[in-house]
Amino acid sequence: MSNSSALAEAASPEVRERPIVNDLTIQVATVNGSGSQSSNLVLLRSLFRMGIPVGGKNLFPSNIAGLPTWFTIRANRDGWVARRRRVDYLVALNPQTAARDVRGLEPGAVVVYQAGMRLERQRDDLVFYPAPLQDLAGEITREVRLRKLLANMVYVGVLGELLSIAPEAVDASIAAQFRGKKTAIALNHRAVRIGARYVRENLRKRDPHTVAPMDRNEGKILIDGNAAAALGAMFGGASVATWYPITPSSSLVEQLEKFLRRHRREEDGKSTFAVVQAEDELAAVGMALAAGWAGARAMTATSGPGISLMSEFVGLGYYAEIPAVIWNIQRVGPSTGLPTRTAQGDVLSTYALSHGDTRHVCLLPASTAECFEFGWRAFDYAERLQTPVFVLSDLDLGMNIWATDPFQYPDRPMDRGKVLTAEDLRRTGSFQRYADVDGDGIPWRTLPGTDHPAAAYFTRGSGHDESAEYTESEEAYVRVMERLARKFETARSILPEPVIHAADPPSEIGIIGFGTSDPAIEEARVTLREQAGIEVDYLRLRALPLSPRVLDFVAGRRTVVVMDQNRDAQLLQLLRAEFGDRLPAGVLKSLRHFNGLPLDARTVSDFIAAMDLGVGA
Amino acid sequence: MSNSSALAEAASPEVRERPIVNDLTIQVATVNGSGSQSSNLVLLRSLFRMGIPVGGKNLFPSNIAGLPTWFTIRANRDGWVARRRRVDYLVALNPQTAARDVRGLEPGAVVVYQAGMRLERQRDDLVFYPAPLQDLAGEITREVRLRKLLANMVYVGVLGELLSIAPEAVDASIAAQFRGKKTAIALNHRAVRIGARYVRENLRKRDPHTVAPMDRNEGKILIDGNAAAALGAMFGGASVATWYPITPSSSLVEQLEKFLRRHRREEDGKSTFAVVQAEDELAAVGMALAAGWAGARAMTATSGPGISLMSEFVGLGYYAEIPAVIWNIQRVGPSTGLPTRTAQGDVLSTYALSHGDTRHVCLLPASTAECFEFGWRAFDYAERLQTPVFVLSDLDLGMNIWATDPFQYPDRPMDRGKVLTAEDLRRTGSFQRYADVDGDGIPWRTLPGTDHPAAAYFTRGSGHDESAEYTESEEAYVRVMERLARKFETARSILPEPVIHAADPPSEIGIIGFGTSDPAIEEARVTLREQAGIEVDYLRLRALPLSPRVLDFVAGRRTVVVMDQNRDAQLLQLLRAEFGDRLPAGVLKSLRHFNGLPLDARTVSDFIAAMDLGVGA
Amino acid sequence: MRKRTARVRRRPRANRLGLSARDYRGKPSTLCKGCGHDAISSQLIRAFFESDIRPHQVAKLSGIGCSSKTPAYFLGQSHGFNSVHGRMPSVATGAMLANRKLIAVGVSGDGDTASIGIGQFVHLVRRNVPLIYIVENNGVYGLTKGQFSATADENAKLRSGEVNRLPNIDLCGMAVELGATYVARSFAGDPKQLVALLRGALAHSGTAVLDILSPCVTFNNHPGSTKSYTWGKDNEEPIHLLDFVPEFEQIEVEYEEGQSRDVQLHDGSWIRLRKLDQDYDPTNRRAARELMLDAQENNRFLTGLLYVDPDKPTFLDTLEMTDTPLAHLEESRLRPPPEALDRIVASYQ
Amino acid sequence: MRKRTARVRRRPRANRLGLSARDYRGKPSTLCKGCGHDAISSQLIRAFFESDIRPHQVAKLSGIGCSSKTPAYFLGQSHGFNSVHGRMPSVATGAMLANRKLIAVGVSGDGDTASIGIGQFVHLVRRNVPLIYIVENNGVYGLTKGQFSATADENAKLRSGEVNRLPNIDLCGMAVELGATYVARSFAGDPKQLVALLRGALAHSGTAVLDILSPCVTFNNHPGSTKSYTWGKDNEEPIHLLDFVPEFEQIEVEYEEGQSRDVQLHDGSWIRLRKLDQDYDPTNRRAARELMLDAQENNRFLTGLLYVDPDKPTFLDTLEMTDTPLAHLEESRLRPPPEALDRIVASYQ
Ligand SMILES: Cc1ncc(C[n+]2csc(CCOP(=O)(O)OP(=O)(O)O)c2C)c(N)n1
Ligand SMILES: Cc1ncc(C[n+]2csc(CCOP(=O)(O)OP(=O)(O)O)c2C)c(N)n1
Ligand code: SF4
Ligand code: SF4
Ligand SMILES: [Mg+2]
Ligand SMILES: [Mg+2]
Repeated sequence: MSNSSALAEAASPEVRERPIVNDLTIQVATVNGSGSQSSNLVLLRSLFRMGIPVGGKNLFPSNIAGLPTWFTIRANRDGWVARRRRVDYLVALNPQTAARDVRGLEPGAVVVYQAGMRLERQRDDLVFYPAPLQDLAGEITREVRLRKLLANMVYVGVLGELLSIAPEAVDASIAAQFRGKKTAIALNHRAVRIGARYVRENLRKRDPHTVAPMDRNEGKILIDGNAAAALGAMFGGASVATWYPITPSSSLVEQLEKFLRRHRREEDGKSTFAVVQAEDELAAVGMALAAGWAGARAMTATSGPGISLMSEFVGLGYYAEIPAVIWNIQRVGPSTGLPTRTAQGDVLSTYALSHGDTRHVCLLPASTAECFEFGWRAFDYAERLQTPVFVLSDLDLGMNIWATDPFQYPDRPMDRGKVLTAEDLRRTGSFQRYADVDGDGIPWRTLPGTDHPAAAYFTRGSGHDESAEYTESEEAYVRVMERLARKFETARSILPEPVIHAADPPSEIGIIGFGTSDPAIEEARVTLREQAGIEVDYLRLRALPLSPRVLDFVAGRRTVVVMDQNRDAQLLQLLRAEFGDRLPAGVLKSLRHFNGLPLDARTVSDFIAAMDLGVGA
Repeated sequence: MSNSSALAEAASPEVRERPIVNDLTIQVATVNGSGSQSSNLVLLRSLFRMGIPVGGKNLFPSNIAGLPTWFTIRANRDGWVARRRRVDYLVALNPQTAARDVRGLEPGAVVVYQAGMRLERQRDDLVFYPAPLQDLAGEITREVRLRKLLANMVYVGVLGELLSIAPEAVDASIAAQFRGKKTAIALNHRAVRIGARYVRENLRKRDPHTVAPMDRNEGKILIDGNAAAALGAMFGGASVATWYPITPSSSLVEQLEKFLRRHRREEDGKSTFAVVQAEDELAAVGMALAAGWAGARAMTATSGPGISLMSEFVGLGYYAEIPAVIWNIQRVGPSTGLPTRTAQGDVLSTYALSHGDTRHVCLLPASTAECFEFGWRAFDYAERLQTPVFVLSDLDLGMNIWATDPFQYPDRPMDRGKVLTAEDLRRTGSFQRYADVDGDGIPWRTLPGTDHPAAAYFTRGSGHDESAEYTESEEAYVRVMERLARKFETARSILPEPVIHAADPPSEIGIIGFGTSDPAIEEARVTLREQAGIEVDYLRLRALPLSPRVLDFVAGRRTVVVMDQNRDAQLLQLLRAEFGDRLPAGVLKSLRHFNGLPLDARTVSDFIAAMDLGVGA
Repeated sequence: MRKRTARVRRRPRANRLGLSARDYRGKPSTLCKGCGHDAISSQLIRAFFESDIRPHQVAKLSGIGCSSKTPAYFLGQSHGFNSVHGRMPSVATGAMLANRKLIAVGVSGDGDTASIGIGQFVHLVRRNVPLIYIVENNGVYGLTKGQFSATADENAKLRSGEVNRLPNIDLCGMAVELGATYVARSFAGDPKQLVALLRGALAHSGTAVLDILSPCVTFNNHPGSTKSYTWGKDNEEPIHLLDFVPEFEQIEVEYEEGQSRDVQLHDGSWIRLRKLDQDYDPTNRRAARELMLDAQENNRFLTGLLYVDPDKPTFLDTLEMTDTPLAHLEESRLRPPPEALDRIVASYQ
Repeated sequence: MRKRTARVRRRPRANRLGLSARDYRGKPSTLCKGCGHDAISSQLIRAFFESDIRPHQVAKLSGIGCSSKTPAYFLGQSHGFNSVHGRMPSVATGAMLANRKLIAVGVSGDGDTASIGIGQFVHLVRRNVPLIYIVENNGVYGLTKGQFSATADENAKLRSGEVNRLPNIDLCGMAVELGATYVARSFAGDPKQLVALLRGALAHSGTAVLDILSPCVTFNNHPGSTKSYTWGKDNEEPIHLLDFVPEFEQIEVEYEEGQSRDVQLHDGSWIRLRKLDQDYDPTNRRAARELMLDAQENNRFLTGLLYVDPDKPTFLDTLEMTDTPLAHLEESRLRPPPEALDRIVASYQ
């Protein structure tokens, strides 16, 4: 085993002389509001259409226009799309950051830039391709705004030519991007061709990077996690969505509303949904809970500060046992923090949100496919368990663009949980709202409007007994609280189990993670295996409360790394708090990454490679 | 060692024939709003004046009038005043609950009640003393309201006579209770005498309980924790107190305002304080934080739902490093819960309040003396550490009445923390708001209004660097967050250390607790020692973050019980989350008590006595 | 346990649904004897009974406070939701989104509405969510033992002598300013007016705000209080006499021409306003604002229907939801078919 | 980095404190080029400069939003506090409690104030806390990319075609309803009026609410927007021309009798209102309410000083605090002596 502290990222090129095919990170450094987003998406989609695994990450500032933005595309023949520290191709369009951007490159990297910026003076170990992007765009139009926009498409042409991106792929991507807008399509096509021509006529290819068609994207789609979540919610039958704008969760409900308008209007034009922009997060969650109480499939989505504001209401939802789905698209805290950076910093606070003894079901999606799947399943869990269900996504998953297999249509009918109808009541005569009839801790409920004199019950956040009557009785309080604890155990048993990748026989080394740590962990496992001969088994959590399988996974291993994208090692704390002595001593090791950037594989592989792997190593 | 599962409560009478002196629990069962509170206080104070250790606990409903209320007085020669399950004397005044109250008594107990209620028919193993309380009061007045009130004082006379309470003590207590109101004093004196006379003339003493003067209260006072906290705050120099009414914290600020009006008005009648009833808890904590920011000693007080509502702002306080003191007088959650019952249910949620990586300093008072002490020290910690400081009291401590030694005047000048004045700046020329100049993680600050061009800085909850400039830089973010973690370590080292009671040599058995678990734990230790020969060492936490001494305490013991007044064993979770592998396996055992009543000693002693104490037992 | 709710005055034994007043009662009240809130509960029982509302169609919503407890004390056959402090409006909104067929009645206090809840009040009114919004206004926080609320009048005194130094918030004034569509002020001690206003509110389509002086006998009923029964009785100035005339009853010309005004409500029923000192037109927003300004400036306790706009679309109308309550939609209407997913997926390829 | 704040127009190089306009500037703005908020920052710089305010005496408070960022872009020598969304009022109140000598200027947006923050707005105004409360009103949430806020006009359209179906909240109307003491509406495109209103606000003792149309060039400046520059320019109707006359300047009789009205403010300075179409008296609350009602009903964009009550005591006055700011009190005035504790303890014996 190797103790080298800096393994290369998976499948990274060792030899610069040979062409490096389909393993490339492109970074476009620009200014937000400058309209380069379309060009970046065209670039991304062109590679995607060539069948090469790709992912796109936008690093944008918390403002609207004029500040530095970096869009990074990673294309990788082996399918790795986690963030990668190395940039191979820098498109330096932002004079504010160009010097720093260039300084950060590793030797041999490529810089494409507006001719005249003189970046080539800065270093002599890089490949510089200046191009008069503005002038080239000026060939198409003299109108300033449009020329600026088209200059962005010129660099697509430049890159396309330099990297041998298939022109048909670019053309098709432009058509997809500007869907139906003929003039725009034509102008952009032209800009791309002008860029390509410029390269052919003026530049000599001096770098080893190139792309070539593959077939890794058959049937795949490119989508962001929030869109996937929105789709999942729609196919889960979301009927009431209430929200308050906040980055990075806004685009979830905004896209949901768009989908619903298209697919959930009936023949008479009437909607089978209501999307309401509330006055704040307290109102948003209050509306969602009440809608869940009244029988809708209700949801809201928010981030950091919104989660904190929802705290009181969520405790009511827990104690009064009301279904609702709450998406927490995590961003960097505390407080306003870094609203456009990613983190897994709300694990503890969301899991135990609100005062008193509260615990919440949390789903932990790691991919757009899981955003879709948990998008619909969350309603089933919420209604089955009669409790607020959180889905903890994050900015990296929610707002960045991922390739994925098409989503699986729900494989089962909706689970509307234990609801008694008027008919049921005509049979039974009465019911007790908070009685544990079935031994699973989950009581039965009725919906307001149920036409039976025994249907009504009184919902409250104050002390209540099995009949939902007000009480201050010690015994009744304890009974209800213990049943709630039992219900939580039921939750534990029905929630998605962790995904476990273990060698046979199992490795002595393991890693536990969740959510967007996944791609980096998977990539690191391969690097470690291939470059250092270290086999790392992997357990990916998909829900809280914790599955007991975690204990089995930890047991018998020498070292298990717990991956946290937060400062305080929140997942590790949670494992310890919940499993306590059942965890063997000395096995868990904390790896924390919390600088707001998506996790990269090297952070993981370097850490594991540098660990003292103990006996025999 | 004994495994008996039900030890008697400390010093409880074994033999009914011999008189039982100064070991007595009186419970007055009545209806709230009926005016019995004065009588109960007179009773309590009379025993107190006789030099007998006493405590009074009011178990009241969450409404204003007409519902059952129980006031319990425990007098105990050995000083035990935790809740005790056994009631020796029941004063049954509430027809709604009398039957149940009588049913709950242990054989031999005494019932004093309004003649005609026929309670004597219910059981034959109790001592019944009926008295025509209303008629007796009718000898004084025919006015209905007044008669009802005086009937309450009649039972004081009845009990006084039955128990041999010193008449001078009763008279003096009445005088203290109705301070200055001559007619009221005279009427109540008469009512007491009428009650006593009735006993002498009509009842035969048939129970062994009696009281006799002692000298255990020399110099002591009787006070509730909220008053003590208010006094502490005033002597801590509280200058801005903002609040929103909520049980059981309202009486803290209400009493604070009263004290301030009396002791913090200057000669010209102007105040050196501002107390503001805000429109809600969000505003209350916002005002307090801003006042702390601007240099006041600022505080607020709240409970359960209020804590949840403060969540967002508190995260800002943590990240922007603003001093303020927040009292959390815990009540039973989740949600509205049981607002008039006690709990330690907010430990986890307060400690990690708000989204993102946040941690808060929490002080854990266990007595009125500590309420006073932490009342002033909290400001020192808040200003020294530049962070919101919580004080976690609870309803039992805050609203019940405790005997205590007089409070110690603060033994040191106020610590206003690291504040740079205009003069300092004239010397230094500039400063960096968030730089760790001293290596303790605590930066320097200036106050708004400081007359120097370099004094100003910009406070924000978004990403900032050492100069308080806005930044989205990964490095700056991580630096600031790591310094905050360092600052938290500084906090750990300066906060009140745990109080440890250990035998020499240390016992193999220990218990860890905090706050109002204290009196019950102390009583249980004596019971266990005296009745079962089990020595239990005791560590009482006084602050979070946890002191490393906890580890020393746990190390080397076979079993350490962690006492939690909540369902989820929150303190145990916190110990495990924070200390992880440093805790030896198999040692910690959870004891939870969460029915809303104050903890009693038997819950602790029975648990420990019933434990399998392992090898050699 | 005492029973103190709802001694409904002489009336027919059964309403048109064949239900008796008893079917509209709730649990026994646990409020203080004489609390204004109990008087309001009684009139609610009466109004729902007389307006022939099926109890199961009603949802009762509230925040936290003595007032907010009252939904437990009326309409025991209706679902109730006693939520969190100051947030009844969002809860009512959510319930109506889920089931537009519900008849929502929200009960709040002056603390619950004017202090912590003023934000949600503003936005509920602005949205015109179908809801009878009752503020049981006693100028204090009853349940937390009598602190001033934001509707306490300037210079009002507590029994302790404590003086309120802040101006009061006039919830009716706010409501009209915010475009509310049914705004009334009343008095727990004026059952006849109250029941007419409640029945009118039941006939109204949007938000009906009823700000009702409801004395707190324990903390704010002392001489000198401006929220006491005595003060209310001495100062109430009804701006008109009110009768509610259901749609199915013929409006009889019972009063002389010019002596009364009839306003038709959304469901076809009528509110008849019998003229007192002045001829007040509650459909005139400007007149309403002037009247309220006058009341504010001269501290007059004007009661009655201050403003009504029967025809403004409600929030639910603007959402263009299908008629079936969303809560009742079956899976086939909630989950688009697999083809829809295929089409969407294709658009992301 | 671009520098785009505060190109203050021709003016004396130094004010009476000997400071130059440069001393009143902040960091370079990061807002979109042309954003109305930057125009307001410029006028704030000018007003503070011209009113000879010492920068260190000022505290700048804000919530969250593009607008709430602006305190970083003016008065760089003043302490600033960019707090949390919608809670600037409580932060301003707390700061003033701690140090009553501060001059507080709060900047908020329409989302920050009229949506999440409306509750704190109401209570701040009700308390009359000394604060210049600026709402940079663009009808949208700029920072979260252009959703409608609660001040968006009914039927206003976003560029996307999205229509706002809810009536707008008129913050000036609310303020007057709540007893505010200085209420003005203005336009980022009308610097002269704005600077006079700001200087008037600086001379006022209580809360000064300035609701300023401040176009969002990125999300709400399209044709058809009712919050665009064009709309503002085309529709602004000043109710008077405004001049601010500091106390130390003689009021000259410059205008014909009856052509102007002078209102003396709390610090002795004057606002001169030059008559336009009508002779509007901003000290008359009833007139103010009528004017605003007219504006609301006819969708008129009336700017100027809508209402002023120069003499109403502020919240700080009612608290009867000592003159020394609480933050500056030394230990001897904060901690009562040991004898006080002894006396108190004795009373509990
Ligand atoms: C968030 C929160 N803060 C404070 C409280 C405490 N609390 C309970 S009722 C109440 C005020 C009730 O006043 P009001 O709405 O006027 O009702 P009333 O009791 O006067 O009818 C308060 C402050 C609470 N339950 N929740
Ligand atoms: C509690 C909370 N919810 C949501 C957000 C997200 N957010 C940031 S700014 C903003 C709205 C800003 O709108 P406005 O106040 O009108 O300011 P503008 O950007 O238009 O100047 C929102 C919703 C937040 N920061 N905090
Ligand atoms: S305290 Fe006041 S408001 Fe509450 S129940 Fe009693 S009388 Fe009614
Ligand atoms: S988005 Fe709008 S409000 Fe924000 S800075 Fe740009 S123009 Fe101004
Ligand atoms: Mg009230
Ligand atoms: Mg805005």
